[in-house]
Amino acid sequence: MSTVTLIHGLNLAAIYGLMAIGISILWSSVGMINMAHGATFAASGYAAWQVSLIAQPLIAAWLGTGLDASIAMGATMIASGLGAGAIFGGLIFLLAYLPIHEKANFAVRSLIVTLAINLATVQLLLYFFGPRQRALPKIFGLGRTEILGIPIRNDQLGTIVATALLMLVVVIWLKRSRKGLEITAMMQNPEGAVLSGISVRWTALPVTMLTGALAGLAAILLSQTVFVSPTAGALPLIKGLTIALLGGLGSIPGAIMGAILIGFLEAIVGSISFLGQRYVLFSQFLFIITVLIIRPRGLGGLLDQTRESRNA
Amino acid sequence: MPEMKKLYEIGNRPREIFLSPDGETPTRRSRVPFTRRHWLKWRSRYNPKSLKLEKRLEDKKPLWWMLSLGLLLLVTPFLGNSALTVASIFCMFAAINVLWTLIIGTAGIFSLATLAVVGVSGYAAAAFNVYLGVPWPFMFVIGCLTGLVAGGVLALPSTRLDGLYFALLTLGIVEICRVFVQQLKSLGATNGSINQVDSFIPSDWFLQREGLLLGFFGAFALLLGALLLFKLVNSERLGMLLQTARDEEAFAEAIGIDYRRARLMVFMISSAGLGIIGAFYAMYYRSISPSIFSLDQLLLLFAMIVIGGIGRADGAVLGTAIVVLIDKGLLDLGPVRILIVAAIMLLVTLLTNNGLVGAREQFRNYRNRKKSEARARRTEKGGEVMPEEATDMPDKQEIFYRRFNKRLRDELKLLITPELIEEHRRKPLGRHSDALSRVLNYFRRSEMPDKYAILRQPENFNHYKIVALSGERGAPPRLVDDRLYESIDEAYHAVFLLRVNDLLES
Amino acid sequence: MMTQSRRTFLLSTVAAATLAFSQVAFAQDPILIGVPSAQSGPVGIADHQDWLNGVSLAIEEINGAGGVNGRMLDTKVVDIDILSPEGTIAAFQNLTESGVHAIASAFVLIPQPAMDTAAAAGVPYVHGNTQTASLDLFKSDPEKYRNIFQLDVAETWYGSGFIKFISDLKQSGKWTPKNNKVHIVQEQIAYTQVISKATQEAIAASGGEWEIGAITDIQFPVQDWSPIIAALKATDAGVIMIDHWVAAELAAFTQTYVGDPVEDALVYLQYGPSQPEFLDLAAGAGEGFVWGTVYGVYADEKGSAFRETYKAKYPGTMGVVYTGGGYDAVYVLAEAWKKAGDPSDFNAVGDAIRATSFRGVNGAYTFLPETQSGVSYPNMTDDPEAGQAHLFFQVQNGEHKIIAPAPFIEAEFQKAPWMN
Amino acid sequence: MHEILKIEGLSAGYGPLRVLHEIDFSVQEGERIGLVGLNGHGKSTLMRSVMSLVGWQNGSIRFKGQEIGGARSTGAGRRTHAIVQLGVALTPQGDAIFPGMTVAQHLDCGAHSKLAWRQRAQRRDAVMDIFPPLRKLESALVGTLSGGERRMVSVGRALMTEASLYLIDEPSLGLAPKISKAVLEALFALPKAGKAMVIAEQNVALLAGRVDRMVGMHAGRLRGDVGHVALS
Repeated sequence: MSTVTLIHGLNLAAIYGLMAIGISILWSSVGMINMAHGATFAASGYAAWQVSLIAQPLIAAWLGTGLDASIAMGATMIASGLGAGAIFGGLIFLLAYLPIHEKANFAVRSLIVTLAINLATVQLLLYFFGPRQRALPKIFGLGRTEILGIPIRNDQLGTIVATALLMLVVVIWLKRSRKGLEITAMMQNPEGAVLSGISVRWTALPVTMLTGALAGLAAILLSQTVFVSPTAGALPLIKGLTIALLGGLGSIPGAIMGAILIGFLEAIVGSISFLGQRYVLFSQFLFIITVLIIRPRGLGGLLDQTRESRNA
Repeated sequence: MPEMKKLYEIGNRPREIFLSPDGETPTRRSRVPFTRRHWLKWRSRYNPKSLKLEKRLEDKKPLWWMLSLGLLLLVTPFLGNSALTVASIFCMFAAINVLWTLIIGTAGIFSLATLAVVGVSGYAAAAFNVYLGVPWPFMFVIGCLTGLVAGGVLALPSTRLDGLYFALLTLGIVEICRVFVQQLKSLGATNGSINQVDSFIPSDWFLQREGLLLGFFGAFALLLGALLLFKLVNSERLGMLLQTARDEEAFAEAIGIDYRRARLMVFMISSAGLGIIGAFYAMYYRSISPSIFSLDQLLLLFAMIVIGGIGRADGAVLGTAIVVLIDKGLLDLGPVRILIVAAIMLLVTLLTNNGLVGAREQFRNYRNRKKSEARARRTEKGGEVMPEEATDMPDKQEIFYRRFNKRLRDELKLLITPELIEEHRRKPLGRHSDALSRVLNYFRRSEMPDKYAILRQPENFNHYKIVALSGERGAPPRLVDDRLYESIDEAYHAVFLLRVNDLLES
Repeated sequence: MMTQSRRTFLLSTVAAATLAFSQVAFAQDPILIGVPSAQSGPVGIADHQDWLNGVSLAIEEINGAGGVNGRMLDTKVVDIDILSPEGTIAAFQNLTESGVHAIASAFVLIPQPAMDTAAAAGVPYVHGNTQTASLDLFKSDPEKYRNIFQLDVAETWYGSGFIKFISDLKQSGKWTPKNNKVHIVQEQIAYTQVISKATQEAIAASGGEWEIGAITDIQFPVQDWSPIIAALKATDAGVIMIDHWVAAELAAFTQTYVGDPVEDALVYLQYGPSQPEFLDLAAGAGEGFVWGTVYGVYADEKGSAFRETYKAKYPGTMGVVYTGGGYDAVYVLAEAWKKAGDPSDFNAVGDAIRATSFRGVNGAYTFLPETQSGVSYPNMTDDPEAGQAHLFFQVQNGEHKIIAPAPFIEAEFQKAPWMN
Repeated sequence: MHEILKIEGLSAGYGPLRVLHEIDFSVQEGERIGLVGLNGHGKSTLMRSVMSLVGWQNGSIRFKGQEIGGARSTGAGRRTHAIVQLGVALTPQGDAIFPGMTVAQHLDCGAHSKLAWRQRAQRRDAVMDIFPPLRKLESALVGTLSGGERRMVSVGRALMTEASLYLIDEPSLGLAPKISKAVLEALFALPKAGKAMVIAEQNVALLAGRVDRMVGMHAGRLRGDVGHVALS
């Protein structure tokens, strides 16, 4: 495997991982499949683009064009992506969780509501921003950096590092912090959680906001190589969903493993000359389906089993 | 002052449909083909008041079906070309959705690959026609067989994966179909679509008025076929088997119902039907394109069954009508119509339990729940019957029996005084005063469940505890509390006190 | 902003309409042009918006000058889903039902349903499909499709025209290829496949002047171009042809490519960069790339005038293909209506269009009788004024400059930043 | 003595089913009450309606003078966390606990107040003093424990914060006699000052003589306590 393929695979794994983990966490803690994750992705991209329009001249006037300015710009972009994603996550909470979480069949119901949100968001973005795609400022620059003698494109390096850092923070936060404990409690037994003084309603809000923020970050990072458009979220959504499924819905390690596998699969299939790019999607879905038929609970999925046994 | 009495109207007889046959001529009823069911569900009975024979229509739904489908069939041919096309699209999509309902509702398999089955079969039929020269009537056969095979392939993982997992997996399968067709080299020149497909519509008529009419009648026949299939599967043997398995899989299995097999059967049958629709689709448009595998199209179809209500044929048809009218009929609105569809979807999901067709039932349930909650708060055990409760009671004697008991208790409550209790304490058995006799007589007549009894302790001859009888054969009595009584009289009195306590509390 | 432009457009049409009404009050109903325009679907929205802008501009001009035979022009716009046959049919039927006098469409992806619906109504239908499939369909039944016209040529010329272009460029001495290899990166849709095939045939016919270096397959959506760049570097060809159609992804390609270019290679991006977003998205990385279109707005006197009016009305970067296309389409129709008299006599109008000889901003329109499509210069004719020029552009100083063919040149070919 | 809990006219049920019939009940500070009665007669429902976890309820429930009941027909569990935070701890029947957590994490879940969260290490220690077998299981997954150990964890979770009213539902259910005795012993050993405890139990013998008061529950009404004492 060449180094280009390796880096490419890691880069893809990072972005898919961000999407898949969000979907996975949301499913396991709140019990909803968020089909509006793609809409969150697209909306965050547009929000960041709008912010960049305002912030670029301001930062240029204040810091000039040096390294400071590009760091400030990068921080602004990431912050606006995270923020917009979190706000959109809050919106999903308000529309797809709060009114229906006590009703029967919440899983299917929320799936449908988020689908409707997705449909509406794409059309609204199209209406307000038009069909033209938009470019975000290159927060990592266009150059390349040599690490251990391997030349890596800055955006790839930035994506890999930023994702790895953020995932580490999220995993540690979920494991160590009090909110994380509350989320875990809610994942495993909502009634037990209320009896421990945890409000299920208000613990769901940070979860939706967190997963929204992850999608927002993915949007910023992916927009370093492609551009922001109203329908940009569709593919990351489908890939995120299937990877979350591959990892076993609800399992964070499973999702990370699934993202890495799929990322490398894409990179390797793409680099094999007789297969090439056109078989990438095909081979990915085939792989996922095969794995799921052999292991119906995906790579992880222990958590979900415990969930099932409780419901039974 | 005269008391104003509010009269409750009981039942909804004015809205029923009655026939009054003379009772001499035998009734003739035709059956739905291939089933033992009748088209309309007439039930005869004698009116208890007039003692006349009357036939009541138990289920008014078939009437509505006939009315609406007949209207569609009669009115559409007089509409303009684009309305005709919209009606045909409606029929096709409704047929797809009815079969999809069979898969999701009856079989309980949450598959999102419905359009993929339609697409794959359409492609197969079109390919056989265009590349191998198979004449068009055989396209239906090919579509049907392909649908069957596709259904079989899809059904395999459904036994291993459950619910949402399978749904998401089928989403992946749809993507595979789309990508596969798009990258087929042999279809490259046409963007993955197969064109110039032969059709039941003669090519001179294609998209002309005659062709459109023929197409509409074909699509209408397709819809009728789909509805018949739905009826056949859903309310005959297979559907019945699956209904038992819906709530209690383990129970169904225990009594020997192979619900997995039944599910797969339903899945395969529906897939074969979808295959025929696929072949029809390719013929209707004389071409088939990869957009049939697109996520947007799938979501729109899903929106249809969601808006109508998952699991019911009328829901599928109603939802299709609404969405197709908005999406294809209101083209002039532009992108706003997608927003309208999304908004309807959102509202329906947020407000109703199962789509628009379930709204009526949901409202009734809500009203009943509120009524019974309120009733539950007001009534006490053995208390008098509330007026709105009375309408639900088939045995009207019960109402008077409970009213009598309530009055009796009210009388007896007045008799209970400390003197009376003291009298019983002194002499639990033997001759009593009139008041005490009345009270004790009432106690003796009480029902067996929860009746108190005295249990002698096996380890200690002179020790007694109080138990309550279960009232059921085989179920042992249970201890009321842990008090121990040293003499039988003391125990008698304790039972008396418990009963007085119950009486006063009721 | 789009909303603004839409609003101003609405206001202006309303204003124009009221003006027209007061002038020829109670005269006659306007002549209706149906424009199927993708507004909600996933693809084609940008091009269709360009086309609609061009149409509106032309109608405004014609109405300002008194209309056609005293009648004003008006549009009826419907949303179209160009990906599915039912979406296409629904839109076209809606137009024919509402009594339009002609349909002017930028393009549809599945031509058959569109052409059949239009043919069923007999309404004149002019389009810029740029597809062999449309022409084949016409040839299959010229009588049925008699009123259907493709304004431009088939996409095959993108391939053969490109080989002709690099041969000419080599001969002119402005550029010397480092080797004779052509590396083709092809997408999978019909359009790009046909172009790739035509290019390969032209290379084979060049008698060894060019040879195929490698062919790499890609599939929309391309999220990361780095594997492609790696393949390009491995082949190290003198000419690279990116046979892809999505402007945004081509812009992403330029950004990746500039970071790690194949030295000295001439990179041809086919048609995608014509879309207005390309330059904005490439953000400077597009410098030096070459692209072409068989159907583009000239930079001559007429073309420049159009560009200025267009930019005044629709500020921002302008698309250079379908803007002029929509504009010309209305003029072609207007000419025909002037000649035929009654716009409701579809066959008379069709005959008039068939006899058209009109010079628009995208070149000259004459319809070949066997296909009812345009003529390409210099691929099919040597007379610059007898057809639409196959224009080649190079991005120079952040602007598209025409570098070929001969009489329409704006600027000379320049070395790209990665050329020594 | 202070009145910790006062229930007046409480009716509760699920949908059309009414389980509790106008119950009046009160708990004093320092009291330990046994709530006895057979399965299905409303013991758990009474506890759950205090926590606002039943389908609908009607009537007044006052906790230290503060109204936590009232009429309510949907939204079960919506107010529960606030009631818990006021100082009512319920150990639910069976194993309604978090199977995928370690014992330590599980205990931490009970420490919902700010103070308790800060002192969670000490408090865990205190719980483990009460239930010594848990000490060596600290990092074991709760799902892998035996029934008795799980019950200890479940009760231990309720003990993590400074609740003033403990509602323990069926601590002996499904356990071997020896183990259920041990669990109950640990409960009885807890200090009484300022707190109160209600233990629901089917097995009357287990509680005999160890509680201050025993209240029978039958067909959704309270028995025993009120009846005998008041009238005889």
